[in-house]
Amino acid sequence: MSKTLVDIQGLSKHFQLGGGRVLKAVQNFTLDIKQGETVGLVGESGCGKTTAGRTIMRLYEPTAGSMIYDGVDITKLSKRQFKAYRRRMQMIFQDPYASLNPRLTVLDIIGEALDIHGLTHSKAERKRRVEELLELVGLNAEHASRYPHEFSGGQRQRIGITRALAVQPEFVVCDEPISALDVSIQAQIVNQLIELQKKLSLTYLFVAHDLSMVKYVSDRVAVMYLGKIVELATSEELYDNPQHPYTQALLSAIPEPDPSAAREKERIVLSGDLPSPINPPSGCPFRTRCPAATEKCAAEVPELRETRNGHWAACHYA
Amino acid sequence: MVAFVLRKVSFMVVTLFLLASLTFVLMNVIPGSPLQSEKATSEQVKKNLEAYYGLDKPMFERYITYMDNLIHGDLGVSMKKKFQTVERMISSSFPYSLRLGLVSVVTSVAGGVILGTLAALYHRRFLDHFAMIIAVIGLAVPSLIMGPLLQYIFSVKLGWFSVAGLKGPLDYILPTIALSASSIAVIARLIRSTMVEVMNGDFIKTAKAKGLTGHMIVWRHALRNSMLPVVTYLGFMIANVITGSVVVEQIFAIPGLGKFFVSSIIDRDYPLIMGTTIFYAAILLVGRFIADIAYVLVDPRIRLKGGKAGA
Amino acid sequence: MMRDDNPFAPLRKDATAGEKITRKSLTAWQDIWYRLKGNKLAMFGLWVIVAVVLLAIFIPVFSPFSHDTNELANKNAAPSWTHWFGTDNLGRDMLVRTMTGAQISLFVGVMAAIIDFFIGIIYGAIMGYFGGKVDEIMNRISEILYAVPNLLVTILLLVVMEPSLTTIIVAMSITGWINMAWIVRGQMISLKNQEYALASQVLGAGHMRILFRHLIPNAMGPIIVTVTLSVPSAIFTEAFLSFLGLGVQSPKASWGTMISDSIGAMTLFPWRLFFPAFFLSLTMFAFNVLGDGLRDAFDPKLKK
Amino acid sequence: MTTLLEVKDLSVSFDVFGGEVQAIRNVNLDVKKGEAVAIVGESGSGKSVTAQTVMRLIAMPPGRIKNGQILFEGQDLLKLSEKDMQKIRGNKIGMIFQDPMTSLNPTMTVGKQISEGLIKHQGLSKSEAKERAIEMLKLVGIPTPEARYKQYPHEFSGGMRQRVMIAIALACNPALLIADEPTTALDVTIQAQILRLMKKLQEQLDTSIILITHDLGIVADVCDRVMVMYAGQIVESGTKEEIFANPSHPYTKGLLNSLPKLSQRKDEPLIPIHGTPPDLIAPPPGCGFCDRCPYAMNICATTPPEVTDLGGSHKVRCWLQDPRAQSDKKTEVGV
Amino acid sequence: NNNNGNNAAPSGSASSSPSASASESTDVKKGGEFRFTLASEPPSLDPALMTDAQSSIVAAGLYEGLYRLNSAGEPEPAIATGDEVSDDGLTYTFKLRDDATWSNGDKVTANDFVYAWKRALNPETASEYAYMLFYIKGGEEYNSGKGSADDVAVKAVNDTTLEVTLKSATPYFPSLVSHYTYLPVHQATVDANPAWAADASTIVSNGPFLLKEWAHEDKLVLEPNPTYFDKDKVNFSKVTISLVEDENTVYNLFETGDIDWIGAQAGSVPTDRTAQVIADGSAEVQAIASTYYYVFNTQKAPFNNVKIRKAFSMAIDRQSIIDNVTQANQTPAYALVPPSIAGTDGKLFREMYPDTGFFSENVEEAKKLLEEGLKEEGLTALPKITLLYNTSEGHKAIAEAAADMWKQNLGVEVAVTNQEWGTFLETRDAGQFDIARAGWGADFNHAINFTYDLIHPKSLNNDGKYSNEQVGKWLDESLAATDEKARLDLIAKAEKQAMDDMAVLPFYYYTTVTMVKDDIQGVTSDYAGHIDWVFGSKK
Ligand SMILES: Nc1ncnc2c1ncn2[C@@H]1O[C@H](COP(=O)(O)OP(=O)(O)OP(=O)(O)O)[C@@H](O)[C@H]1O
Ligand SMILES: Nc1ncnc2c1ncn2[C@@H]1O[C@H](COP(=O)(O)OP(=O)(O)OP(=O)(O)O)[C@@H](O)[C@H]1O
Ligand SMILES: [Mg+2]
Ligand SMILES: [Mg+2]
Repeated sequence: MSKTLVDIQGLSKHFQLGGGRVLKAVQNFTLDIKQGETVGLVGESGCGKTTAGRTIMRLYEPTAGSMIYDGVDITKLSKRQFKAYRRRMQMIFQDPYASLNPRLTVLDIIGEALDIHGLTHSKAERKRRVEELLELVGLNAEHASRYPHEFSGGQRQRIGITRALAVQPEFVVCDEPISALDVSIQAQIVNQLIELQKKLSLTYLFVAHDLSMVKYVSDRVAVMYLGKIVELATSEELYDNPQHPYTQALLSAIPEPDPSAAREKERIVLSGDLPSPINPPSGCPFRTRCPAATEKCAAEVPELRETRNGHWAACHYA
Repeated sequence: MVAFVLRKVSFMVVTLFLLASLTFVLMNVIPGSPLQSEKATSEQVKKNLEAYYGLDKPMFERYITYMDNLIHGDLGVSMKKKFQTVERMISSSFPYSLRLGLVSVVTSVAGGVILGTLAALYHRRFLDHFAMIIAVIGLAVPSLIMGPLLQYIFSVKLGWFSVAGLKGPLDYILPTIALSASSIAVIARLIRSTMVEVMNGDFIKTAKAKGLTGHMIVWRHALRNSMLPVVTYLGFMIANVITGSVVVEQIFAIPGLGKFFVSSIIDRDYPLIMGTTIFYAAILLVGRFIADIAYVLVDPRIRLKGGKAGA
Repeated sequence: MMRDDNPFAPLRKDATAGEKITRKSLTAWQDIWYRLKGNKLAMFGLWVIVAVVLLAIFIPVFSPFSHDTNELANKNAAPSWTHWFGTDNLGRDMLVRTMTGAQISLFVGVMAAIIDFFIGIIYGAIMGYFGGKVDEIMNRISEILYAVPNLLVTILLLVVMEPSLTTIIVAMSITGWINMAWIVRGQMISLKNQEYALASQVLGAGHMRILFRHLIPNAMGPIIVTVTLSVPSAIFTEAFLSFLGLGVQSPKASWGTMISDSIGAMTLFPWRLFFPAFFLSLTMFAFNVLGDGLRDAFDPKLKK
Repeated sequence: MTTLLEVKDLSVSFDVFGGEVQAIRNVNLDVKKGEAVAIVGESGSGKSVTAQTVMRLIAMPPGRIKNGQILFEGQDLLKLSEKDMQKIRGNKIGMIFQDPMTSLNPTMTVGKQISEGLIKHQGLSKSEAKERAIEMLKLVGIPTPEARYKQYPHEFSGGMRQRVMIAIALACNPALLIADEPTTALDVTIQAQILRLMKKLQEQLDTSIILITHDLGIVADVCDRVMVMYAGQIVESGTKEEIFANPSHPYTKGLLNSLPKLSQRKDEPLIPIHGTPPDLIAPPPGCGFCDRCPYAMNICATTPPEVTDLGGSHKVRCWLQDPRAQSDKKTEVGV
Repeated sequence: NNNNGNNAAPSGSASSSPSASASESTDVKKGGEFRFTLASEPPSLDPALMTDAQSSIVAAGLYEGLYRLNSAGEPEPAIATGDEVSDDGLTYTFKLRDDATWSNGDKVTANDFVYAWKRALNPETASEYAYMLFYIKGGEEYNSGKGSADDVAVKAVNDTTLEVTLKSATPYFPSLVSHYTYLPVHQATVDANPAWAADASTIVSNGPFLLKEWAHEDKLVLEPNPTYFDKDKVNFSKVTISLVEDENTVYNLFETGDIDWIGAQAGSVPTDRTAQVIADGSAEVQAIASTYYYVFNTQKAPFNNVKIRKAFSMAIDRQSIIDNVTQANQTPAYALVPPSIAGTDGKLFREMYPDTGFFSENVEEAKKLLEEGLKEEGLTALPKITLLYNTSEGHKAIAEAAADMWKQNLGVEVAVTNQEWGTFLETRDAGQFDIARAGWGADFNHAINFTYDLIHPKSLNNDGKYSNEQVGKWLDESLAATDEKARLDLIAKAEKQAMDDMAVLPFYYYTTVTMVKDDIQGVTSDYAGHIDWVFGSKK
């Protein structure tokens, strides 16, 4: 593997809620991503994946931590200086609809990306390029003159993907980019992403819930729970040998697209209180639902440590 | 929150101070003086008067004196109305303007919201056009015409109301209409324009899917989402309305504050100019501050601290 | 062996590939124009405005009367075949006066709209969008400008400038845009955190692009309403300023001055009030329906 | 089992600049009491439009119901007055929208949005409704529901908002639940919990479910029958076993093929269905899938295929099922 | 002839049989409320500080001075029963009645006058109208700080005798002392509370009425003073003065019967209505002692030229403007002194010296004069001329009409501009105008008030800076004259000369249009055009 492109150290993002309450959405997020690598990010809904992604994109100012991108600490950059990085880093938004300006046609939405970075030089070229990009994600050229509300959920998501890829970035935060797509289009898009990666040595942070897809696209996978990374390993390693009880539960819950298999499969059913990021439990955040929790878990915060070569887990018993 | 309010209040005080200074300079540089009269008096009398009002001193010295008094809560004495303190003049006339103003604000909001909502609900149908025509009349026929017209029709011809004054509750009706017609129009138009858009929102679909009736959807879901421009508008409109309208007060002979804003300047009554300006500005600033806070109530996504946009 | 025209023979793909119809794709602006054109009422408004403008230009030219020639003996005459709109207190033809008044009032109204656009929107957008200190300072400045007694400023202007339409425009430029700025500020505060603004930011869009392409178009509803509202208020402001001696000087008159001059005559010589007021209302109505049409045209979710 | 919902020949179009988007064409669908029906299919194939038409939530204009009937408990919903429809929405039919971000009112607390329907349909008092709303939040797995009750949607993560939508739809124990991709934004543990909840409802209250999803795993797990949509039409339907075991439409087949296997490595590409779906403004005269179908025949481009009954409840809309089609192709596809 | 104050009054009747003097009408009834409006509230009810019509109208009811003017503008005895003048005309000795009291019961004495006058002259009082008292010897010196209060030549010989020595003979002094600046004040009250006159509760007065209520900016309510020495003369049981600024509202109030009177500074009939109400007889027109005129800037081309000034003046058709624009039956003015100003020997000034022959309106003549004038000045055409007026609809209409006449008759374009009052005064005082609108109302009933003030080269009110030394000399001489006829002759000569020079462009002598409810009697407009309501009655 090549050089480290993104090196995130101890990134935290806290939201101030009313009444002096603080919601620690992301805590001490440490991750390094190599050039050309895909890191999958999975985790419970609400655990802070989107927030982490947005903070990396500097859409939120981080509460703490640093982020070295290609050798430069981008958290220290002024806004003006940071602008130079905008083309290099892109984000696919989780909510495709809200991220599309309702008053612009798709042509203008995607065209904007081209305009900003001066990637096309005439109106006709711009239009041609947009239509090309649309077809790349399985949409029609005709769709260019339509408005976001005239699309289905999946179509919107693809517009969002197109927009992010239009500027030919080198690092893309993909926040659930394919959740609303049917599997055949998922396949088409994932293939596209991988092909681009190979061609241009793209780097992805890939947030998704579909674990088989995550496993498929990622080189390494990070598992988050309640704002923290609890496990990090290569995808093979993680799926074959999950060490954190949350990861184990996750994997066991993957639904099988096979009616006969679905009946037989044994699941680790999580019970217990769901913790809240406003008022997190002491010690290990997962202990309230962990089948193997002990007193130690309540007392001590487990550190993320390397249990095996390249396999990190934050569990006392890993 | 307390710190936030304190900070805002201190900003307001600074603003008031700057405004007072600017007004002080302005009123002193414009031609005319409080001692002017059509008939020239003798030089001597003029000098006596200037000495009496301290106008013989340089502007800066007078400014310092005024500010010093102001800090001590002394707004001075009118130069035109002998021995009447500015404080007395404001405090005795403000209640009239305030009462009429509040009635008008309530009327404007109620009327505007109803009209605007109807227009949005029946977008591009009869009620929409009807509401628009009412609004256009409210705007194109200013209180300047509306007042005399109402007075002539309802008081002189029909004899339903008294011509002038604010003695009983009925007396509020005509001035209120004259005063609130244009605000009703503005609010209605603002609400309509936003609500037409809001009614297309996905969450309206959700509300419909819950089986809510059209009215419930409008009142509970659409209205609040359409209120933001109205809140902005109310933030300064209230200040304008409760401090009185010169025109309406004149037409209906209401002893309110409004006339002072004009007469103080025509008379070059320096202390009264300063007093009314500061008083008005204080209300305006408070109104706008409340509007800013109300933004958050209307749209919880807005952050109070007025955070910066993005990176 | 199967022949190619057997319905169940395998389809040769390239045959269908060419059939793709590509329709003209529209930019948002073209689309807005198409939608506006489709709105009958809005187009009616547009035509009314055009008609009033034409009348305002040509009636004074072709009328046998002039707006400033007194005919004292024929003062306050009711509408007749000679004087279609009657005459005023000095016996001047009301038709010609209403139309010369239209020139001034329409000019003032349009200027107010332009001021709103060029100062109000930009100022408000910057305040609301940048927030923080920028907002604090700009907001204070606008509040001070708003709260300083207009009359003082007007009187000052009266001293430093010759009374003319230019002076009126200068006077209106000082405070006329503040309502708009505040409205836009409120909208920006609420819109700036919308996901699509963030998305554009991620693309590397500068503040100006985000403001002018994303946020301001999404605030079009209130903006258009505020503009259409500022037109009549400007027309009456002009009357007030002219009354104070700042604006057009008699015997020229605008709708605003004609209306305010004829209030006392309302019941005696109603035509002196009616005609300017009617034309003002008609124009206002036209501006409003056109504004509504524009608003609707700007909102792609509204079809028809 | 009685039929709860029957959609007959439903066609819906949208008027856009440049023509008419024929979003769904002659859709037939039935749901029995207590049954869970999945609708899967191409993105943009009209699943959401079908669902929203059942609730009569399509904006008209630009939408237009061209023909068809929607019989719910024997009543044609398309003929009901708006007032009567309001009594059905949220009460008898609950709906979960696809886009949870924009489908919640940003200016109303989440709790209120849940309790609103309860007050309207079940006549609960405010405090009762609140209690029940908190209970619903807990049921869908939102931690500290009492605190979350008072929060606004933007303070929730995507998945949490989706769960709020679910809570809203389930609050009144509807007879029919239409769930439009209810779990896309949820991690699998929560997803499992939600699906369990839906199943429980189905079992205890005999609730019928229409589940729109892309996750074939969920389909396999939860549903009884499956409808496959493509370009505004239902191209195949049957019990899940029939479909999974014996996909008969080339699209269904392609769909199942596109799934990544857990064991699949990154260098073996996924198998997508090549090409793009047809433009619904000018749908092709023949089969919508024709362009992308590896087995397309001349007739596919010219004549729309008829529905063929494959026995049981298995139906498919494809010319390959026609006896005149070459049998070798037929078997190949049928595998 | 030297105590014309007494002579002019219907002699004897004032003090002895007051009830008879109010009205000859037999059905005078006691009681009833009289309601009228004022456009704004009196800025002050302190006699020393009053300067305006509103205050004087209220003060007329509240205070009683040495003399009170009757509606013809002649002084009638009030607190003073009469006066004696020394032969040189310099010393006046007023005899005061002894039954006059203040509203708190104290007696009104000569000392109250001494105190009031000195107080008004005291520079610290900053009385704007102090100059009204400069006729008194030592008054101006005291006011300017050059003399002391003791040097002011007014003294109380005893409680009922007041002696004043004047700077120069002033035969109209009795008329002057009826001016409000000469009203007495109650010393103890004033000393205790400088703001005594700003509220109803603290005012101590001595007139026919007492101020019962003063709701600022709203209304004033007056009721008869039970301790007034002549209380039988007082008929109204209540007088309500509402403060209403809007003319149309005032008219509507009158229409609906909410007020009893419009006109004479107590509201005015809206201009657009005047013609109608005069025509249908519901209003009365009364001449008042005020003149409407335009001043020429005589120091600046082109109006430094007499012929051009004349041309402009002669090109105006005054009657047409009166008939069509002002519409209140004003009298066209060809000079300065209005017809209602008294002359001597029971004759009015204008009866003695009619203004008819002064100049004539003649378009042809005007054109010729204009041409000649231009030639004299070496001009081929007039420079840009502006006519300046202070913002008001009435002035605007007149200005527009005048400008149109100049255009039609002389072919001259005159730009019409207006300024707000304060700016206007400053601009006019600074001489930054070509033609400016002006008006002058009487302070006291004497022709000198319209001549010395307006055309004397040294007068501060000579806004056009008209300067003719001869006119100045005549006017100075007129002040010194001891014989009233001789004085008036000199004044008339000066006025004639000024008009020959066309010092100003006279327009018309004001009238006031008054409307009164049928059941009100004895309320009129005084010579200066202020409502005289004090002894009116209701049927
Ligand atoms: N308001 C509209 N105007 C025009 N076309 C529309 C509108 N709404 C939907 N469509 C079109 O109708 C078709 C069906 O949309 P629908 O939302 O039902 O798809 P879907 O099956 O739910 O897809 P997804 O899985 O991506 O959500 C799409 O091609 C879409 O572009
Ligand atoms: N603007 C905000 N204000 C307050 N809290 C927020 C805000 N945005 C997110 N949160 C909270 O931060 C936590 C993490 O949210 P985030 O959106 O990052 O989750 P996520 O991992 O992306 O979840 P999902 O998979 O459901 O999208 C949640 O508890 C959410 O409620
Ligand atoms: Mg997320
Ligand atoms: Mg959908």
